[in-house]
Parts: sequence; C-alpha cells; structure tokens
Amino acid sequence: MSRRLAYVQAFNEAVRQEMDNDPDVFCAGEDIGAFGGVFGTFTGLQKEFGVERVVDTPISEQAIIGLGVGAAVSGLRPIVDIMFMDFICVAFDQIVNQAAKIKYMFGGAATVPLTITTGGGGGLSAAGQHSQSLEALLCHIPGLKVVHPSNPYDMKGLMAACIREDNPTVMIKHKRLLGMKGEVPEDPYVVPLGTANVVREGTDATVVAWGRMANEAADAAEQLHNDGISVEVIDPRTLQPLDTETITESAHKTNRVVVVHEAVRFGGLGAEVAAQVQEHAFDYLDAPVARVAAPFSPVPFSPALERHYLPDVDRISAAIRGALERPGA
Amino acid sequence: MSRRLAYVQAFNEAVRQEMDNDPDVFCAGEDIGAFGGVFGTFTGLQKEFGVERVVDTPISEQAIIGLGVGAAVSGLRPIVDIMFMDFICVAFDQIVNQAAKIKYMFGGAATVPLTITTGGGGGLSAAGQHSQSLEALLCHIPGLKVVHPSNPYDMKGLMAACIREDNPTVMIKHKRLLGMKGEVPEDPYVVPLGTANVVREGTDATVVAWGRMANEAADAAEQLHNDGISVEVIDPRTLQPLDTETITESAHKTNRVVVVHEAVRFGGLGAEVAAQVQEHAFDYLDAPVARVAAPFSPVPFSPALERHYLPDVDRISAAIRGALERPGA
Amino acid sequence: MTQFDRDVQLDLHRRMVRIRLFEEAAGQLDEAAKLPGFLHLYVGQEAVASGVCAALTDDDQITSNHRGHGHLVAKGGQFNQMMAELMGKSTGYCKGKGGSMHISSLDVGMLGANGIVGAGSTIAVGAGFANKYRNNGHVSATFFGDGASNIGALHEAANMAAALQLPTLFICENNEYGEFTPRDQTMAITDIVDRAAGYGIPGVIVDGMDVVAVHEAAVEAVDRARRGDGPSLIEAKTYRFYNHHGVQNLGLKYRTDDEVEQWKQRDPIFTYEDRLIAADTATRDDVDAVWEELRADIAAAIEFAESSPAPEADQLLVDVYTSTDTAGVAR
Amino acid sequence: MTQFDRDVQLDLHRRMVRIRLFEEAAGQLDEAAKLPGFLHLYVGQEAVASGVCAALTDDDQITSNHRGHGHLVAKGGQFNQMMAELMGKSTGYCKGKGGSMHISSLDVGMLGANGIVGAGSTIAVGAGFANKYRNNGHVSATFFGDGASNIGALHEAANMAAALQLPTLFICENNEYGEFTPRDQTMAITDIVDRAAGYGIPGVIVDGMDVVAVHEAAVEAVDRARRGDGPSLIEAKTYRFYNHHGVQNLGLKYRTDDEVEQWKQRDPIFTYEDRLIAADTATRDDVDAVWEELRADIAAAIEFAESSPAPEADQLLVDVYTSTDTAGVAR
Ligand SMILES: Cc1ncc(C[n+]2csc(CCOP(=O)(O)OP(=O)(O)O)c2C)c(N)n1
Ligand SMILES: Cc1ncc(C[n+]2csc(CCOP(=O)(O)OP(=O)(O)O)c2C)c(N)n1
Ligand SMILES: [Mg+2]
Ligand SMILES: [Mg+2]
Repeated sequence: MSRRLAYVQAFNEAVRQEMDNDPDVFCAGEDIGAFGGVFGTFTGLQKEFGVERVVDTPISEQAIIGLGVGAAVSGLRPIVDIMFMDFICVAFDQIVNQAAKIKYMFGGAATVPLTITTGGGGGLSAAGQHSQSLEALLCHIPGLKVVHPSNPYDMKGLMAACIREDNPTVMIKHKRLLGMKGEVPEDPYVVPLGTANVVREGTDATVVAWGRMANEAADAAEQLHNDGISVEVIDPRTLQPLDTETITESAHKTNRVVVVHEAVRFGGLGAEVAAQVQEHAFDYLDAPVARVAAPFSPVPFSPALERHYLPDVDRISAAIRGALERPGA
Repeated sequence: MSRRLAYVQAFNEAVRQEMDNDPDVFCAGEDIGAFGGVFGTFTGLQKEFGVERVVDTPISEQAIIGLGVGAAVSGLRPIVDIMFMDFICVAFDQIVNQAAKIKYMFGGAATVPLTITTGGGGGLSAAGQHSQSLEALLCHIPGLKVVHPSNPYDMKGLMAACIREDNPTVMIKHKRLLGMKGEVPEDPYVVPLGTANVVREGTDATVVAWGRMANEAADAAEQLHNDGISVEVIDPRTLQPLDTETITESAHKTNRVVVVHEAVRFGGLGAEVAAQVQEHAFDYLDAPVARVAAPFSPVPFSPALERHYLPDVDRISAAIRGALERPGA
Repeated sequence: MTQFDRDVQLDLHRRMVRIRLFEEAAGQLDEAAKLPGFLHLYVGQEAVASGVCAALTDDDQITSNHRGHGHLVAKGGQFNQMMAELMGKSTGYCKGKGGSMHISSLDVGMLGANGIVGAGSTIAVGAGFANKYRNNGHVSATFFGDGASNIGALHEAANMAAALQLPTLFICENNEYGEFTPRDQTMAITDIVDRAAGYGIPGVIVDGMDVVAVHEAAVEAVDRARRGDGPSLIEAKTYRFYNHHGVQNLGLKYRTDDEVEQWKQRDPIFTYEDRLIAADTATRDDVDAVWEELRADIAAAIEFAESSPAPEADQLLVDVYTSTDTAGVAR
Repeated sequence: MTQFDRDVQLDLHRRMVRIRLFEEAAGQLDEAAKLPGFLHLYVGQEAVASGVCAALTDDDQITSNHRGHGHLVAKGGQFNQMMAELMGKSTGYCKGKGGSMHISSLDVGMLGANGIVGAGSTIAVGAGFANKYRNNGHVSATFFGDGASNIGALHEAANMAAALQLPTLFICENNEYGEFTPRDQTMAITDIVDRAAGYGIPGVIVDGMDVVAVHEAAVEAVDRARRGDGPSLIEAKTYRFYNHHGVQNLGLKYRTDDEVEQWKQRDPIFTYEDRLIAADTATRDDVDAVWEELRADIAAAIEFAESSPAPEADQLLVDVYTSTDTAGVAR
C-alpha cells in the first residue's frame, strides 16, 4: 500500500521497520532520543524501542562515530547521527581514517555495517557552518558509500539499503526537503545502492543533479518542455558508487550534459561527473559538460546573498539553453 | 647566489629567513622544537629563535590549528605543523569551518595569515593512515590556498609566499621528496601563489601533474622524447587557486591533456582539471582528458601492492600514448 | 559586593540590562518571523557574560559559541550593528554574511560567536598565545556550555593553555542542558569544574545568577593570567529562560515548567536590582532609568537595522580572501 | 602476588617473554632493513599489555595504538601471521595491507593497532557498547600513551563511556614521552589519572614495570566492568627501552643514557623472574625453558614470513568493500 509521506517520515519509517526486523540495529546521536532529533527524523523511536536502542549521546562527534565503528565491528548495525553535515568535519578522522579504512587495513577481517546520517544543504539562512554540501569530500574516500535522496520514496528505500548494507554508508538528508511529500509504499523496500533514477526522459540534453537540485532540475526540464526542449533528468541518488553507466548512456543519447549541485563548483562532485562524461562520451558530446553549482565562497547568512549563492531553476535552465546553443554534430 | 639544497633544507631556509625578517612569524607543532620535526624540516630553528618562537605542542591537532587561527586573527603570522597530511582529518573542523571561513563570516573584519604545513604522499610503506594525498579535500574549501611543491626551488619560494600570504595556506611537503636536491638561491624570494610552472615545453600533448608526480611526468616526457613525442609538462605548484589559464593555453596548443596525481582518481583534483579543460578547450581537444591516479582503495602497506597503487613513469607514458592514438582534428 | 566601586556595580547592572533588552527584542522579532536563520538567546545567563567581560578591556579577547549575542553585548558590542547583522543587512557587524551564529566585532576583542560547539575555545588559546608572545598583559577568555565540555576541541584547548601557561580563561556556563538533553545523560559528573585538576589549572564554581560572584571570580582569574600564572576554569551555574533556540519551549517537555519557574525566581537582573536598592547603591528610579534609556537604544537599533539595505549580489564573493583581487581564484 | 595461582603467574611471565622476543626479532629485522614502513616497538612496556590481557578472554576486545605488537601478542596473537604482516606478506593477519600500524586479529578480540593517536579509544567504546547492548558480560579495553591523553578523541571516548556506563577499560601507558617530547612540556600534570575524576570514573596508578601490580588492577577493573559498574582508568608508569620507532636512539638527546639505564634496571621481565625464583614459583631452568621454546617459535615465524608470498597485484582492490562484487564501484 502506498500513502503520501513526508521525506522526514519516510526516513523515520525506514529506521523503524529495520529496527523491527533486526534487533542488532540501534541508533545513537545528539538529542535523537527523548527529543526525536532536531529535524524530527527520529521522532517516537525511543518510545517504541527503548533507551537502549535509541541513545542520546554527549556532544562528542568523534566518539559518536567511533561508537558506531566499534559496535559495527562487533557485529551490531549502528545508525549514528551527526546533526548537521558541517559537523562531519569534527569527526572526520573517525569517518575517513577509521570507518572507511578498517576493513581494508585489516585485510578484510572486519565488517563495518555502519550508517551515518546527517542533515545537509543550504537555503535556511543557517550560514557558513550549518549549510554546506560536502558530499565531494566523502565520495573521494575509498571504503565509504554515500547517498542523498531527493524525495520521500527514495529516502525510505535508500535508508533501508544503507542499514542493510555491510559497508559504512553516509545518508545525507536535505534539510530543505524534510517536509516534502510523496508516495511511499508501506511495506519495507530497498532502493539498491548505486542505481540512478531517470527522473524524466528526454532527448535534447541530460541534466545530472542530486538532492534538492534534482527537483530543481526537474522543474527546469518542465519549464523548457513548454519551449519544446526535451531534457532528460538523472538523479544518481547514490553518489558513491556513482551509476556511471546510466549517465554515460544518456550522454550518448542527448550529446549534451549539465551537472548541478549545491556544493561549490571547484572540486565538487560535478567535476567528477564532467570528467567521466567527457571520457566515456567524448565522441558524442556536442558541447562541453556544463556545471551549475555554488560559487567559491562560504555559504552566506543573508537571504539576499544566499539566494544568489544557491543554484535554482533559472540558472539550470540557462545552462541547458547554453549547452543547446552549440550546433550539433 | 645559488647552491644545491635538499627540499627539506629549502623549506627550512624559507622559514628561517621569514622568521629573521618578521618577528611576528612563529612555528608550533609536535616535536618540531628541540627535535626539529620528524622530517627534519624544522631542524635548528628552536636553537636559533628560542622556545617562544618554535613551540613544541601537545598531541592536539585541533588545538594546534586553533592556536594558529587565534594567533593569526590577533596579528601574528603562525606556521603550524600537522605531522602527516592524514592527520588533517583530526583537525578538519578547525581548518575547514574555522580557518577558512572566519574572514568571510566576519564580513572581512578578520585576517588569517596562517600557514599550515604537513607531510603528504605515499611510497614509504606507511599504510592507510600515513600515506594519503588529500589535496582535493582542501581545494574544495573556499578560503584556503593550497600549495604542493615538486622540487627545492619551488619549495623555498612557495613556503615564503605562504608565510607572507594574508590568507590561510596549506603547504604540502611530499615525504618522498625530502632528500631531493636542486638549485636554490640563497636570497629570499617568492614563487607567487597561483602561478603554474611549465616544466617542459612540448607540442603533442600536455601533462598536468603536481608534487612527486610532476617529476615522474617529466621523466615520462623525457622517455617519450626519445620516441619523437613532444610532451609539455605543467606543474601547477599551487593547487588552489589553480592556474587555469596556463593549463588552458597549453591544451589549446597540444590538443591532448593527461592529468596525473597520487590521490585516488574518483573525486581527485584531476577531475576538476579535466572538467575545466573540457570546458575551456572543448573545440581544441582531440582526445578526452585522461587521468592517471591511484585506484579506489586505501593505500596498501605492502610494497608489493603500493608499487601497483601509485602512478609511475610507465603508467604516465602509457596514458600519453593512449591520448595520442586518437587521430587529430 | 562592597569591594567593588559603585561605578563597577552599576556597570554590571547596565551590561545585564543591555543583554536582556537586546535578547528580548531579538526574540520578539524572531517570533514575528523577521529574523532569518537560527537564534540562540541568552536570557537568564546575563550575569555570566557581564561579570566576566566587566573584568576585561577592549584589548582583551573573548571567543564565544552559538549563544553569542550576550557575550558580544557584554564586551561592548553596539546594538545597531548587532541588530543589522541578525537581520542579514549590509550594515551589520559581518555585513550580513555571518548572522547570529557568527556575530563578532574585532574592535571590541570579540573574536566571534561560533556554530561549532567547542571550536571557539582553541581560538581563544591562540589569542592567549599571541598575548603571551607579545608580552602585552592582555588576556583571552572563552565561553562555552556544559555540553561543549564533552567535545574534543575543548579538552585540547584547556590542556594546550595549561601546557603553555597561557593567559586564557575558560568560562563554562553550565545551564544543565545541551539543546534538549539534560546534563546527567551526557556525563557522569555534576560539576564541570572537576575537570580543572586534570589540566593542572585552578577551577572554581560560582553562582551564575549572581553577577557579583561571577565578577569576583573573573577578576581573580584575570589577575592571575595577567601575572603570568596561566589559565583557569570558572564554572558558572546558570540557566536559560528561553528555549534552546527561539523563545518558546514549544510545549517540549525536556524540562518542567516548575524547574523553569524556580530559576526565574533567581533572575540575575531583578535580584541584583533588589540588592543594589537594599544597599542604597541605587534607587528604583535609577534602575528604571537604565531600562528606559536602553529601550530607546534598542528601538533605534531596530529602526536602523530595518532601514538598512540588504547586501548586494556583488558582495557575494567579496572577503572570501583578503586580497580583493580575486583574479585567479576559482569560481 | 600470592593471590594469583601459579598458572597465572607463569602465564604472565610467558606473555611478557613472547612480546620481548617478538619485538627483539622485529627490531633486528628492521635494522637489517628487512621490514618496510615504520616500526614502534614495545620493549620495556611488556608488563602492561601482559598484566591487562591476562585479565581478559578472547571474547573481550582491545584496541591499541601505533605501538601495537605487544598488545596483540599479549592478547594471543600468533607469531607467524604477525611476522608475515610486518613483512607485508599475503599470509599476514592483514594480508599485507595493514602492516605494523594496523596489525589486528578479530579472532582474539584485537580490534586493531591504529596509526592515529587516540583514535582506538572510541572504537573500544563502541565495542563496550556492543557488549552492554548484548548483555554478554564481555569487556573492552583500550591502550593509549601519555601523549594520546591530550587528544580530543580520547576525552570524548572516556566521557562517552562514563555517561553510558560502558564496560570499557582505559589503560594509559605513561612512558613519559610522546615521540621525542617529554610529558612535562605537553601537560601541566604529572599523573594522567588526575583526569579520571573529571569523567566520574575510578582511576588508579600502578607500577607498569610490575606485571603483578598491573594484573591486580586490571582484574579489579574488569570485575567492575563485568558487574555493570562502568569504565575505569588505569595509569601504568612505564618506559620504552628503544627509540620512538626502530631500535636505536640514534644519538638523539631527548632523554639521557642515564635515565634509560635506570629504567632498564627495572626490566619488567628480569625483575619478575627474580621474584618467581625467590618465591620458589619457578626455577631458573623453568624460566630459561620458556625463552628457549619461544625463541624457536620466533625463528619459525621468521622462516614462515620470509617464505610467504607477497600479495599479488590482483589483491589491490579486494576488501575495500565487503562485497567482493565491486561492479559499480569507482576505480
Ligand atoms: C560540533 C557540534 N555538534 C553539535 C552541534 C549542535 N548544537 C548546537 S548548540 C548545542 C548544545 C550546546 O550545549 P551547551 O554547550 O551546553 O550550550 P548551551 O546551548 O546550553 O548554551 C548543540 C548540540 C553543534 N553546533 N556543533
Ligand atoms: C593524531 C596523530 N597525531 C600525531 C601522530 C604522530 N605520532 C605517532 S606516535 C606519537 C606519540 C604518541 O605518544 P604516546 O601517546 O605517549 O605513545 P608512545 O609512543 O609513547 O607509546 C605521535 C605524536 C599520530 N600518529 N596521530
Ligand atoms: Mg548547556
Ligand atoms: Mg608516551
């Protein structure tokens, strides 16, 4: 059965169902227990599963991740929450040098079925330390998997996949999407990691976009559709491993690719997508792969500035039109 | 006057001369004082400048960076050392969310003339937590500048530039280059940040490579020269800001570009270079921008594996030959 | 409180009232949806920032946390630039780029609120280092909460300051909660001051609702630091009257109405006013005049902020780096 | 030492000798340039790992630091796989991918040496959490140095363990140096145990050159943890006889020959052997037989390691992720 649920509820339901299914799943993080998490993502779980399985922790991000790593290596399936994505920097060693590498460094002997959840993205006037999109940092680290759902359906399925996954995963919840509603099946299901979603088919250009930007891209495609431009929109959903195949196929078909993300352009994941596309679709491309992203500055506080900072429908549309200006082969 | 100095001595001389010149310059880090630093980079400085200006710290990377940030905002010009580049992860918040952003978040009121020095790179069988090349993480952060010299001359000039720079810089010393000798002028000089070095001119292909890989690329170019292939080698030296202009010009001339780095390929800085080149030289390229980099795994301990892990002359040559296999326009 | 001059006693009062009025105004604007972003108000804790900052000069530095308006007001921050900053205007202290969580004014030695719990402490250590390096007799102080005392950076900062004998004060505002979680769920100790011995520095507990007690302890710690005797820890037992962010408790039952009420009985400003009047240091009229005068300032500041322009789009990439010449810098 | 059975007393001895022989062999191989990478030897500190690990079972977990061979040997690690790992061979505990700094054996509950100072502590907290979650009566322990006690992760780990009342032991091996810098330059306290009160956990100092004293303290802390009474801190005063890495002091004058000599007089193995013999628990011959037997094991292990194959190139991307199906994973 399918109902309309909010993104935040879809997250919550995935956690609840997986906890129901598997007594080894537990949650730990700041204010997630009695309070249910500052974004409401853990609402009601402590009441249902008890203080042993939904644990309020001290403000100690390094120890929170370490708790997860140690418990995972010991056979549990921890879900540990880092409130804002910006705070992964505080626990970066534990994520990058411990969680991600232990399996390899131990010659495969360890398994780290750890899910790290965190709230990313801008648009809330939360300024430089509470608005970042740092997915590129995580995707560069062998051993991690990274997901960033753009809608309630993917949220539930990806979160379930993360919890069942035997490798450390980072689930990035977009703070601006928490209230977004959509159809979500009641029964547990999984969106397999590493599979992109073709949000909309098209023939003139491909847009690759994730998180909230996938929705902006879909809106841009809709807008351009009215002008007779057919845009294919691909939401990778999983950022590491990236579904290169789906993106490449689309590039072969449309010959024009635009990548969109909220993170700053320089060194963002869009660079990797562009590098891959020009490699795998060199002979097909009629225009350079374009990138729409934030400029090279910290996220500004003032809404007047943040508005210009974040990519939006107009900038995406303009980039697609730009790519289409070049004559075809 | 110019003499032959080792890379490590060039670093040391730059620090000494800048400390001589400016009483606001001081150094702090683990084992850098009485001991001179585990790589010998700070040898003799405490003896010369005293314990007040060359400070041994506790093993507290967060506080080491914070010490630098606070002292810099208060008007000093700190050089703070993070022994191995892998350990920047321990202090990542202080680098990414504090040092890099304070100026912007404070509306420009703060100035952070901080130099962070650290030892990067593999090839010493130092395994997963002491061998990484994490420059891509830093280059994605607005507010930071990042340098990575490939030889003694650049080391001295870049280090002096970092110390005199009014923004936070990260100087990555390559551990395998410490003993490398080269001509170094005795008088103080600066290699301006943001200027690439055309190591070798060529017409058939461009290789962009930094750190130890710039030298491997030069060797590959020499090897191919014997086969009549003319390769231009560009060492950006500064990775942030990147000298896009020099790279683009070269791409316009040679029409084929290979990027080389020690970091893992996915999400590495090579992706940014490739994305920029295909954008700025789309109509000039005869082949996709190729990337030679480490595969997607932590750095393995065993020399038998690390040998296959790190890019080398042969892999670089093969990539250049691969790019040349495609017919020209 | 007799050991302090009347001027000092009245100054302590004035600092607290300035904070209270600023925070109440901010709270009202927030409830009227006129302030973008998050807002962590300081109401209830005024005695701590006031008592400490009154022991400092403009050349002494402080670092703060997410709950930073009170610290900046106490350090001498101006209402106009503060209010403008909260509204994201170009006339704000941070030109609208920092907002509530990054409010700062280097002119009065306030090296920033901070959105990362505990991160300000290491920066204060750096400022302390600079003071010692220059032998200028200045001190730095860092404000942090009970919750922050559990984060690694705080530990490293305290030990670093102790190891290097820096003139740096660690001021813990123990308000018994980190966001919505009570202290006893996040640590096995009651008093943060128990950690001082582990750094080899002196530590004292003070009543954080008593501005004189805080000031006394701060003066002693500042003297000690100026003498070159190193850092110390002051734990002020205090309470925030509003919610973790914003004003209302939103019906969240993480603390009881009763508990809140009991602390409100000990309001740091009202109880202090009673003492001032009882000791004939001030009359009720004197005291009321302070509120009145400052209320006018606040009204003017809101007016100033509201009529100030938002930053223009061309300011977006200004001040990422110190040189305004961003040529060669990535976009 | 009479409270421990003869078996236990001899077991403590045997553990120490195993460590000493392994480390001496590794040191010799290193000096002969036969070991790749860095090597941090445990010689001098044998009583700590032995005394603690003898109080644990295979189901109890430990985490370690860069100086980790001794901890693994004491926990029951096998010479063959250890020596092979140090040589980077495919038969090593980590198949040659981890080496000295990441040596580990989950089979005996050794969750890894660690190249990041302090990082192992939080992982031990996670293991402790799992034990409590499963109510299985097992405990975890983490070994760290005096230098590590100044890093943030350690602080967070200790507080987290205390707050959640986890069955986790914090074993500080205070050898008075972090690399080449003496303790008194990096902290203002002499005893790390002074930090226990700040977490609200018990802390004791033991003579780290006395394996029985260490074992006594460990047994008590383990009992406490198994009873559900939470974590504790044991500070063992000890000394490393070799350099920070490798064997020689390289003429580095960060500590005096005299200081080293004085500590060597208190060699944890030789002094213990004297006590065993004086107490008639063992004869000189008994004791010598242990060395002889284990020397043969070491020789065999070196032989095993040297004749083992290096990992093949096709192993490079194996075990980055748990599924061996790396399709779809970036290269
Ligand atoms: C590193 C980090 N973790 C978590 C947060 C989210 N957060 C903001 S304030 C806060 C509570 C802080 O508690 P405390 O230090 O006691 O200060 P108080 O709010 O009580 O004044 C938390 C958890 C953060 N900003 N930074
Ligand atoms: C985060 C981090 N900082 C610095 C280092 C470099 N380092 C390796 S061992 C060591 C000294 C550790 O001292 P201590 O904890 O006392 O252990 P000991 O070596 O004395 O056994 C240092 C600084 C590291 N590995 N990790
Ligand atoms: Mg608090
Ligand atoms: Mg030590």
